[in-house]
Amino acid sequence: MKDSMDELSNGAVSHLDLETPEKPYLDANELIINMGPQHPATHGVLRVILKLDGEKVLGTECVIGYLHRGVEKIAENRTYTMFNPYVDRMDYVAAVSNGLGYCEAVEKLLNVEAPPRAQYIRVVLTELNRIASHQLWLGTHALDIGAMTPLFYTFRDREEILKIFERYCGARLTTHAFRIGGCQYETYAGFEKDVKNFLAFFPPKIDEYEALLTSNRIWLERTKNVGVISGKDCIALGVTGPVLRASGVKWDLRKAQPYAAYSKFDFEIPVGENGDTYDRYMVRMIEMRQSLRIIEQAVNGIPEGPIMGKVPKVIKPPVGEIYHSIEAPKGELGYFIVSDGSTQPYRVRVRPPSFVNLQALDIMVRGMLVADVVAVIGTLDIVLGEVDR
Amino acid sequence: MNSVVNTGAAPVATPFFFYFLAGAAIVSGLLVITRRNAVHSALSLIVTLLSVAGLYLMLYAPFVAGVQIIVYAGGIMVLFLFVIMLVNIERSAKDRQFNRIWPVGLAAACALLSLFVSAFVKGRNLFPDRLVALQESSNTQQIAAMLYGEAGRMGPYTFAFEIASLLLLVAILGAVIMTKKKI
Amino acid sequence: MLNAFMSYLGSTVPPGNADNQLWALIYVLIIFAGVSLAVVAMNWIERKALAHFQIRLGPMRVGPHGLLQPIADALKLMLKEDIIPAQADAVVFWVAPLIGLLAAFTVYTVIPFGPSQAVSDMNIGILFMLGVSSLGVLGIITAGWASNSHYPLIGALRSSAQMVSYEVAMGLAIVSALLMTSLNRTGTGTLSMIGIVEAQQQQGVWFIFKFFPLGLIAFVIFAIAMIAETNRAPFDLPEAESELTAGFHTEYSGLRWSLFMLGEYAAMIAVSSIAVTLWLGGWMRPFPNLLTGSAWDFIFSLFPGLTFAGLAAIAFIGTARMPAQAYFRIQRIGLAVFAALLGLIALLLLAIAVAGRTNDASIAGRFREGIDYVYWFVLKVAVFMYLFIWYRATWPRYRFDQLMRVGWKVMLPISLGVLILTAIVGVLIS
Amino acid sequence: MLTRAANDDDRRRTTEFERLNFMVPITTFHYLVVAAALFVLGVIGVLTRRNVVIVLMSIELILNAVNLNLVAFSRMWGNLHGQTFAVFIVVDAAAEAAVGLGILIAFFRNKETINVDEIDLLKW
Repeated sequence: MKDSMDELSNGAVSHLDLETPEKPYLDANELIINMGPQHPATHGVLRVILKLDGEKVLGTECVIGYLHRGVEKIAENRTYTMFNPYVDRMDYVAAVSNGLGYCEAVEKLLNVEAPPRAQYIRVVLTELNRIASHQLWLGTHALDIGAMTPLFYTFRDREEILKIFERYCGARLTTHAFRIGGCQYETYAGFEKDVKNFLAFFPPKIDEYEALLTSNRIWLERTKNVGVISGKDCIALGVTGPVLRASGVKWDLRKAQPYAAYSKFDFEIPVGENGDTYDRYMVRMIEMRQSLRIIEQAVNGIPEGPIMGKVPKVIKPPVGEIYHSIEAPKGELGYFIVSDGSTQPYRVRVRPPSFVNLQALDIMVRGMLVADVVAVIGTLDIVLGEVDR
Repeated sequence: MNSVVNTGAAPVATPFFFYFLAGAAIVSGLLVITRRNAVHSALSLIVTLLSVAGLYLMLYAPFVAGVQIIVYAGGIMVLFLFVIMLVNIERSAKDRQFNRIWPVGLAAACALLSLFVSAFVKGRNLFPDRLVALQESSNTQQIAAMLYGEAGRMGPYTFAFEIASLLLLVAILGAVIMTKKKI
Repeated sequence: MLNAFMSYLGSTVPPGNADNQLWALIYVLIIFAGVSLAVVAMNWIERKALAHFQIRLGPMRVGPHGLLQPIADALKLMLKEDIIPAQADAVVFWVAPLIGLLAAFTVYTVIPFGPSQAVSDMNIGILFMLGVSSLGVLGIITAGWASNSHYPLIGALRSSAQMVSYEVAMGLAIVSALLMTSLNRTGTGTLSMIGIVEAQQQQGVWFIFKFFPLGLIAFVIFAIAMIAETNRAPFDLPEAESELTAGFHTEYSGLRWSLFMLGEYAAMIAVSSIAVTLWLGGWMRPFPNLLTGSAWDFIFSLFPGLTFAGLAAIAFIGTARMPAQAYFRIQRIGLAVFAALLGLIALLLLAIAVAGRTNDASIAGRFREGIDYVYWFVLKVAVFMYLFIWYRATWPRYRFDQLMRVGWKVMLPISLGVLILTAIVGVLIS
Repeated sequence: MLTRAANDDDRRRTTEFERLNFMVPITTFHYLVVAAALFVLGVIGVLTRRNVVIVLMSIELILNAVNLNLVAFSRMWGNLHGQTFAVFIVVDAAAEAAVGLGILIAFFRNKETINVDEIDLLKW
């Protein structure tokens, strides 16, 4: 396995030794199993090649690209405005966050700033989207571990958020909510009421999820000490988001490099201790509650004013490059945009959190059992649209 | 206990079931030793064991039949199947099936067979034709009396029974020690 | 004909023991049909109950409230292409589902639905049940092996290890119940299923309450082990959908797959029946020794009719609550007919109960008795079936090593301890 | 006269028929024949097959043949000593299978073969 790791650095495709004849260990041969691309627990079309000794995982290899649509290449043939809807299709579970990241990156490149009202609206919607994303994560994660019911509960409650999105911008999933320079749409009548209703409606629902899982013995056994990853490893692999925070590193771009209006709000960053699946679960559960806090402060303080900044009709940023990242529900979502001064970006590179986080899979599951692979894929909270782009 | 001598009162179905079960046992026994694939052999052996269990039932020995099913078919054969799946059988299925001395072995077996045949042919009259209808409804209780004793007295096999449990213990230890890589 | 019928109704032993082959055959057929029907019904109930746990409606389209859904499913499965993988061992692949199915159905020959409502009362009843139900694992192993594919193989290995290890705890729990049957004047226990229930009747207590809490602990161990035996959540690792796609029956489709399902549900009912027989008094109604007398008998014999009346009432309410649109007209009529059918059954049962209240020896009296026995037995089993669904909706799935740890390090010592304590208490008392 | 002869003939034929046919009451002897057949099959398997697993299975066949004999004799004499012995033999078979398969796995781990021909070293 060691020298095959070298091969990896040489650009060889496989770091799993699939060629050597199967050597019997004790009495079982090593099994090579293809998990995916069509598999109920790989959240889309991820293919994981597992090398097993009985049930024990000796190594994994992720094969990605089944959902590759060339989003970054498309960007080079679209104007800045035209590309905006495409980013929604990457992490389709958290489309609003994707849009926020892209809009802010281009705004930085243009050197304009969205007006405060737009920024507050952005925060409200982005945080609602974070909750929606975490709900979907929770449902599928629990389903992977065998608890069927939470999925339906979370989908029921996610519906309330999607209704708000639909009323705001007409779409539920790929929202295209923001524009470069601010927001396209003014809040609809009753927006604040809807959001406040949700704020009152949701906390008991989190308690409901937690009642099913948090102190459930089987859930504890399945998640405690499973997929442990240290903070150091996380940083070395570039893992961000709840996975990083659960390993004890207090790093959240909303606090570390405040963007939008986040510096104005009071909230806490939950941090785990052990870096296991249970900590990641708890971190995300607390994050949902913290998001509610942010939404409450934001929706109560939405200032009056315009929602669109002073952006030219034809967006033609000056020559230069920019890297801007935000804290998406899954981790650091970065956009690196190179402008050659034309109406179309010269190059757009996305740093998707799912793609980077997925690299931690191998470290996390080595020596664990097959069932843990499923749990760890769930806890990494990957979206294949974002991994493959 | 041995009062009712079973003469003409046997149910009509008895010979049919006997021949059916005996035939199944022998045919599947033949399959056990002729199949290439060890899993097929094991499945045939299960059929043999179940047929023999049926024969026990016909011999008024329900407890032995139950033990046969639960220990042999449910336990030992699962163990066999497990081991067959663990060891690589694909190679041995393609291999030569019989060992180097198979002519000698077959000759010895044939000699044994002829011995049996001659014994059965010549000594047919030595085996009395009688069959006793054992008391089926309390078979288990009676075997318990044999094994554990009755009314405060030790049964004839109590000591042997304890020894058997010791044998099982030794077998468990042996199997664990041999299969575990390091202890 | 009538004589034969009456002679059986008057007999107090199961037909298998009375050498009544015709009746034994009829019983086998009745049980086969009944269990198949129960599996079909269970399929609908599980989907419906699970849906309501999960704030869904479940099947609603095929028939009123999806009542015909199981039939539609069965039709679909029968018509589906039956695929045998090219690399599979065709013969073993073909035989495997049958093994499981046969094992599950053979068990029913000794399950007593009443003192004479069983195919046969074997002297080794419970041993036979344990043995035959342990044959079910052979079907799973062979299915996993014959598919010649990795997921089924892992599923098969998991399931055989799981079933073998939980059988130990299960057996010890059963033995501690069997010990309790020997606490009579002669000191001889019994393995016979009918004998076990009769022992509970003589001792005047269900074994779940005997030597409290020893009986209860043994029962709980059995109740856990039986979930593992039947591969149900939270012990459904062999067919863990999210890990092994479908475990040992990944490669199966169509009719053969449905045979696996049939076998699994039949096994669920069978193990529930063992639990009911051993610990919950089998066919006995509540308080048979406390609330005696023909008045109480009559009151309890009204229960079957009242249950059906209740079901009919629910169906009628459902009919009334259906939207009054032309689209739902056929469904409304269907549900109303169903409700009427249930109501008729209720009336029939009530009529039998009233007619048979005076004379136990009359035909009606015999019928009343039989219906009572079967009713209480089925009711107790139904509670277990509901528990199976409830567990599935509530709990995540165990991991393989945890499952093994629970089986060997928790269940086995506890069941051994309970067994020893039961023996000691039994000796001290007698 | 004719009818009597026919009757005699009939009777003789029936006895002949009974001798050969299923209608003969099943006696201990029948069981012994079945057991002997199983025993010989087991012996052939042990002596000729190359696969250790199948050799072990043949040993199970032999033990079963013995068991069948014991139970048949138990019924013949009307007591339960034979059946009790059969239970002991089942215990013995379980122990034998566990140890035999244990040896097999230990051997397979070392030599990666399950052929009796290649099991020819006392120490490895």
